[in-house]
Amino acid sequence: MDFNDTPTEAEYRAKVRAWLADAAAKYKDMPDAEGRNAEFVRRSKDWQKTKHDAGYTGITWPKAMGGQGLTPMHSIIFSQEESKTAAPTGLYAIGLGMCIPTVFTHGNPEVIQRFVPKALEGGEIWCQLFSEPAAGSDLAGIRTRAVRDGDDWVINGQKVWTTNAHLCDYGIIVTRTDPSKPKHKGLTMFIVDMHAPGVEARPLKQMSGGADFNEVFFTDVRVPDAWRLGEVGDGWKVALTTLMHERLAVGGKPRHSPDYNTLIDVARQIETEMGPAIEATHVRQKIADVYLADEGIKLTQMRALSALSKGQIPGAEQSISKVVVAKNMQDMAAFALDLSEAAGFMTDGGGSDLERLRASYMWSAGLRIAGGTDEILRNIIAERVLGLPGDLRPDKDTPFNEAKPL
Amino acid sequence: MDFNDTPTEAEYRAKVRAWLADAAAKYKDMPDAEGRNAEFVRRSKDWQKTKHDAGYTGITWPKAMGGQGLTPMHSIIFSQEESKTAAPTGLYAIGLGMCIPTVFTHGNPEVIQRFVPKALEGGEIWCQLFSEPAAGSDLAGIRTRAVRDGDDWVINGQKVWTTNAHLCDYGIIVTRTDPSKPKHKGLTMFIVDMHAPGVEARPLKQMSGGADFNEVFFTDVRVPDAWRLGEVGDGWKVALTTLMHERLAVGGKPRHSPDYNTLIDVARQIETEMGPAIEATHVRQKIADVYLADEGIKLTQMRALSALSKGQIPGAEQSISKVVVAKNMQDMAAFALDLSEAAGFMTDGGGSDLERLRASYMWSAGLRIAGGTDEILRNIIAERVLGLPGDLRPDKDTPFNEAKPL
Amino acid sequence: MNFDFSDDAKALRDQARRFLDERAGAAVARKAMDGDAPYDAELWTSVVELGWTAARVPEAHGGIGLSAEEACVLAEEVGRSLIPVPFVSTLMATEALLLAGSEAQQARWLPGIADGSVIATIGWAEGDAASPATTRGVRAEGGRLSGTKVPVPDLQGARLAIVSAAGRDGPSLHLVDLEGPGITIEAAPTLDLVRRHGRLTLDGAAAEPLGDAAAFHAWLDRAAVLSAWEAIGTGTVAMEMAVAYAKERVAFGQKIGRYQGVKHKCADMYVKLELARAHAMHGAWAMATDAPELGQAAAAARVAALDALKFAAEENVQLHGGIGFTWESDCQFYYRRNRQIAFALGSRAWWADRLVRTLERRNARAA
Amino acid sequence: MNFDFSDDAKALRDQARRFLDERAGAAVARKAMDGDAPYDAELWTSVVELGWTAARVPEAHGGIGLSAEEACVLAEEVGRSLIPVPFVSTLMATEALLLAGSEAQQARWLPGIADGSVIATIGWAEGDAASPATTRGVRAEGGRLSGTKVPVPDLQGARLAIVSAAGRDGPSLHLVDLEGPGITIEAAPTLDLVRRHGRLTLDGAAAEPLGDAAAFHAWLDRAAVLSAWEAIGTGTVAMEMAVAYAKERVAFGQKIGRYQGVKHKCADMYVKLELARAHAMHGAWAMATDAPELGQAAAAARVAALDALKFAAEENVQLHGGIGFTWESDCQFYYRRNRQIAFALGSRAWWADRLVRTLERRNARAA
Repeated sequence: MDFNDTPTEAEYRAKVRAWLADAAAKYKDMPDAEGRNAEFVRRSKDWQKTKHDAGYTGITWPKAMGGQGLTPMHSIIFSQEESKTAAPTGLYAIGLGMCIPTVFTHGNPEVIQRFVPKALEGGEIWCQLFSEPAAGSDLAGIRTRAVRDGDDWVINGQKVWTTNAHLCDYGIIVTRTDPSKPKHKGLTMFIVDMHAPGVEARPLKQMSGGADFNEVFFTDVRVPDAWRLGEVGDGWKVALTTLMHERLAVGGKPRHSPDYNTLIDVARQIETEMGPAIEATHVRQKIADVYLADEGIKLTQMRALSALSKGQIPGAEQSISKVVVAKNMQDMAAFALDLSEAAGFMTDGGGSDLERLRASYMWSAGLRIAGGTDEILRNIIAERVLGLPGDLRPDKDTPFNEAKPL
Repeated sequence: MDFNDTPTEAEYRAKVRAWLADAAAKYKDMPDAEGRNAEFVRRSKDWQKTKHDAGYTGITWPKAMGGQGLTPMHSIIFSQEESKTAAPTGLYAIGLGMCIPTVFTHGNPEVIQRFVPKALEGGEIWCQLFSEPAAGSDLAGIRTRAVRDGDDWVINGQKVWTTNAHLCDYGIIVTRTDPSKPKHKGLTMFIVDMHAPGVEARPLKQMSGGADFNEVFFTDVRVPDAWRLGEVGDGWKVALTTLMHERLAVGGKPRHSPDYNTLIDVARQIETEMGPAIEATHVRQKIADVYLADEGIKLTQMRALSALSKGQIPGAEQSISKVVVAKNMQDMAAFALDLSEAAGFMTDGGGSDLERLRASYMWSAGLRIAGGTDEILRNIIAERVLGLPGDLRPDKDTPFNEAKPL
Repeated sequence: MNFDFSDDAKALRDQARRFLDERAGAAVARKAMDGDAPYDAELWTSVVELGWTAARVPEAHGGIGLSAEEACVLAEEVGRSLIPVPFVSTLMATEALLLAGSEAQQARWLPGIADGSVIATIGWAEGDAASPATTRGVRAEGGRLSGTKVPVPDLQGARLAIVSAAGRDGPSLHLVDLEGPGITIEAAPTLDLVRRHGRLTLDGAAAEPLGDAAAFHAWLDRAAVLSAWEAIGTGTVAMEMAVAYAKERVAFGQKIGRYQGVKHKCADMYVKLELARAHAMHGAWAMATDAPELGQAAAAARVAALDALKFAAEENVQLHGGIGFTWESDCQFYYRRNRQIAFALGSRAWWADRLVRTLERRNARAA
Repeated sequence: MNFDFSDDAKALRDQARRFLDERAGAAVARKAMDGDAPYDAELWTSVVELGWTAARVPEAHGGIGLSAEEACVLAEEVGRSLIPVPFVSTLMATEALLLAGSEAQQARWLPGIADGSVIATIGWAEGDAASPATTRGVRAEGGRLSGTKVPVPDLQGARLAIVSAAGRDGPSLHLVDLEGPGITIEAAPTLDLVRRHGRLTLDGAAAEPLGDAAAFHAWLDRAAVLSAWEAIGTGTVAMEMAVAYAKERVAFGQKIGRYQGVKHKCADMYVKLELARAHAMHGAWAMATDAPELGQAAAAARVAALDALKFAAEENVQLHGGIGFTWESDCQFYYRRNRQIAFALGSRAWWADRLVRTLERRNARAA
């Protein structure tokens, strides 16, 4: 048992590190660019091109698709090292991580030729258009319609929770093409031009204040049949490929989130009637609980990485991670804010730890929902890992347009 | 707002108290009789007769049934005062509280004449035969069969969790008389002679060690049709009457259970490396939690009593009470045993508080199940109080003998 | 036994509920959030006209002289409604005057409170982490106060602030006329975007002591009961919102309210709120009858109500899924107000400890 | 990265699993409960023959000299099986000898442990409430111990007891040959009816110090890792039992495993056990490599494992409903063993505090 790279991994890491030391150096002295502004996009495009030219994009992709044909561990090693630099990351995560693999798995040769290389070198940015107001946990409840019209399809409907939609050039979209079929059977997936007439992306403001996502409205948007991904009616199967790629990401706590050390620091600074808060046993018990969650998830991810390193597919670690991380963030933040009394409630002071804790309290409420609610993830763990039977699904075999919810 | 009796209630309480002071005095000096031995039965019979002769039985029953025609508050006042004496209680609780009201609501005149007066004066003891190994939470899943044979019915099957079955003379039993009907439709209820040939009551030992319940086996037990309660096929409706009487009981923590004061006492006696356990803030926070549950339930019951006192039907207080009480007992006991380290684990010492806590830890696991599991009670609260829709019940309309569990 | 509100209190509750259902609620709170006003002046006029500010003021001082029961039902209804007016602050200040005010102090301030011309508030917090019992930043010297109180709810628009200041036996209360010299009032942004808070800087401001340290603690208990009722009101509406959504939202062919994962959560909200209600009723009884149980009942009410509100506010967002996390959803009002009420009188842990101290003193007396 | 057991350890685990699945389990535990023997002698012989007692003993002392990883996998499998033999006690005593024993002490005891002729155990508890660090009842004077240790697991049948006694810097360990004079051994009934405990009364019994106070604490960490693995094994079987029942039991026309109230509980069992497993693997790594993280990893492993076991044991009864609460059901074995493991090395709260102390020391060093 060890935490070391294998010799092959170590060699790759050394190579990556050496390259990054030089290639990413220039970002160190640049001022921070906000995650969603033009400067950030410019820098991201530039950096993606640089990586592409050096052979560090599409690390796990087949060579035929312009990738490097390496293992997930290589990709993770690159990300780990990249994240230690100041280079801009994130803009291409969904496009290259989920959209383009779907495109090259299900698209026709022309489509692949047209979109994949351009995406890989960063020339075009992609988004994923799945969720809808009435299709969240139950993704197959999608209502956005696509109707055949000559060589085109005409799309009408609304998508939601689309990351970066306003910055994107293309997206992959799941639509309902046959409402007379049962819900999973009448779906079809397409590539859609985000600059096409009738596409409108609006920022979607969150409870926490920011607007990290979009709503996207489609009004008579035309898509050529050639941009279809998979067969007509196979949209659900195609969407599952996309979602499978999500599983390979080894998630965890959002970067820069407060953790048990934050709670230790906050507790050390608070003087109560009975002495420093850090000496109160209920505070200490809570620190222990937070450590168990924080470090337990990190260690669980190391187990997943070890499996990856051996060429195995990780299991339910992602689901475990999110169930634990999000609720733990909410509980820890509430506890620390309570401990900080008035200072935890005011939003204009109290130092950076309290700022992060307040943000964490707001954000965690969304994290418990995004990418699978706590409840859906528990279902997944129970059904896929423990083999328990699924909830009854009375609408499974009913034509979508005849289903009457019970 | 006050905690006082109304004038009528106060008058009744004074009368009861005066009578009890005299009538129950003799029990004060008697040695304790175990809940299930012959001496306890003898004393209970004697005391029931004494109460009956003085007009303190069937307090809420119609006068026509030999009752007093008074309100539930009168009954509660009598019980409150009676419980302050050493008089033996409990043996008739199920019979007079649940069985006989079902008998006089659904029995024919001869049956009422035969059984009700005798039961009321304590001459015959009754039990309730509902639960079965495959019919617990889902009571309508009953499999015990009753088949018509001339003027009789012949019963075969097994009941379980029957309180005091081995001491009882008669019972009310729910049976399946038509398995070709959907599960709720093919049931019929009868009175059964517990001394009849083919009835065998076996003590059912609990995980906690004692044997407070029985399994009862029925082999070709004959019951006259005249002892039927309600129409053939109406057993479910009749059973609901019986269970409704359960709701009127104002439950709570089992008597003599450890409570927050026990935890305070235990914590005061424990000296840790950092001083008395009672000074550790995590112990104090736990004491507060236990107080909130213990006293919160007591106060909730006072709200129910206030409703009763005004002639209203109490609401979901019983369900709330059991959900809170049982889990709180388990958590508190585990916490206190942990705090007591080795002393909490040994079973031959540590003083009476620890004995009670250990018993509480074992018993609470059963209390979370008996009379409706935590899960069923949450369903009841959500559906009956909050109006949420029920779980899907795929077997509801299927003939019982054709139902295939999903 | 009548462990229930009086018919008079219930009638007042029903009247308040009708008024607030019509005039307040999440949409009005959203308007207040988007605006700049410290409170909704028009609604405040209506609240005063309904006699709520006069409710607890004795008739001799121009009020109606209702009991603590009426104060509790009003606190609950106001908690339900999120109404953006300084009622709870004024009510808590009224309780302090009733409890500890001299005849002159009562005569000076209560009539204005009753007729709505005086908005009052209470400030104990001092920005850095501190419980109600560890006031350090404000000191009284020769009838003058210096230091800063922040955040003080409903400060902007208030005429009277009752602030705690360090004394020999711990903090005690002081009356500060906010129109006097030596006073600076600024906005203090907090997590609650509807109820506004301010920063009160006192620079030798004239102040009158309002009772001693014991009175401060006696007031805390009364305020805790009122805040518990407010929390129960707010938490109950969060639960009602979650339940309504669970009855309507469909996933996988069923109403999500059919799933035990959803319905058990709703049941838990109800259980927590009912326990809190039982303790808060105990508090209302103890407050109305000046019972020796007040300390224990008040602490229990506050802790149980905070737990119930937190759970209902958090899980209401959760049950709504993505839509519940949007700015447009009303879920955020309950989520944020949950932090405001949690802060308002000192934290859950502080009150839980206070509860146990009260029980220990009671047990010691009984021994 | 290879944060996983070695292939050797996994092979040993598989072999142990096969043996225990065949020879141990709840039915064997029930037989032990109903009997009088301190342990199952026949099974003990098999365990010795399999080389488990020799696993950690160096080859120089007649053992196999396997690593801590192998000890951890054996502890997990034994935890799964409920096997009524004194293996965990002997294993923990072995660790103490390995860690703190002089060459002579190791030569005296390890060969007997390896060949199964010496059953060994560890006693720290003293009946009244006490954590491992507050031994008060046993004192060492001039190479002799007096006082009482109770309850001591697997005491009856043991030849060697390693007991803690108060010293200048806190408790330290001592070797006691149980065949010597001044020793009384009696049964000490506990909540666990399968693993027997005893009362060890020492009246000037001969004893040799086994390391100092620091060694005692270093041993505690190692024992905590082993106990975490045992707890994970026991908890996992409780979960498996619950899951199997949920797949089979029908209520209201469906398998109860379809209800989210049931399946989410099973998922929570799994999540808690996986977190515990991650920490316990960290502990196994730290133990095998003598890493400075051992203190933190060991405390975290024990606390997480206790939480997971308690939850799985309690909710396993709950998921079984009435049948789970009967004497005949196997649920009780996990419910009771949960108390045994919780007691075995000091309580959850004590270890959680120890974890934070370790983190504080680490942070102080880093600062």
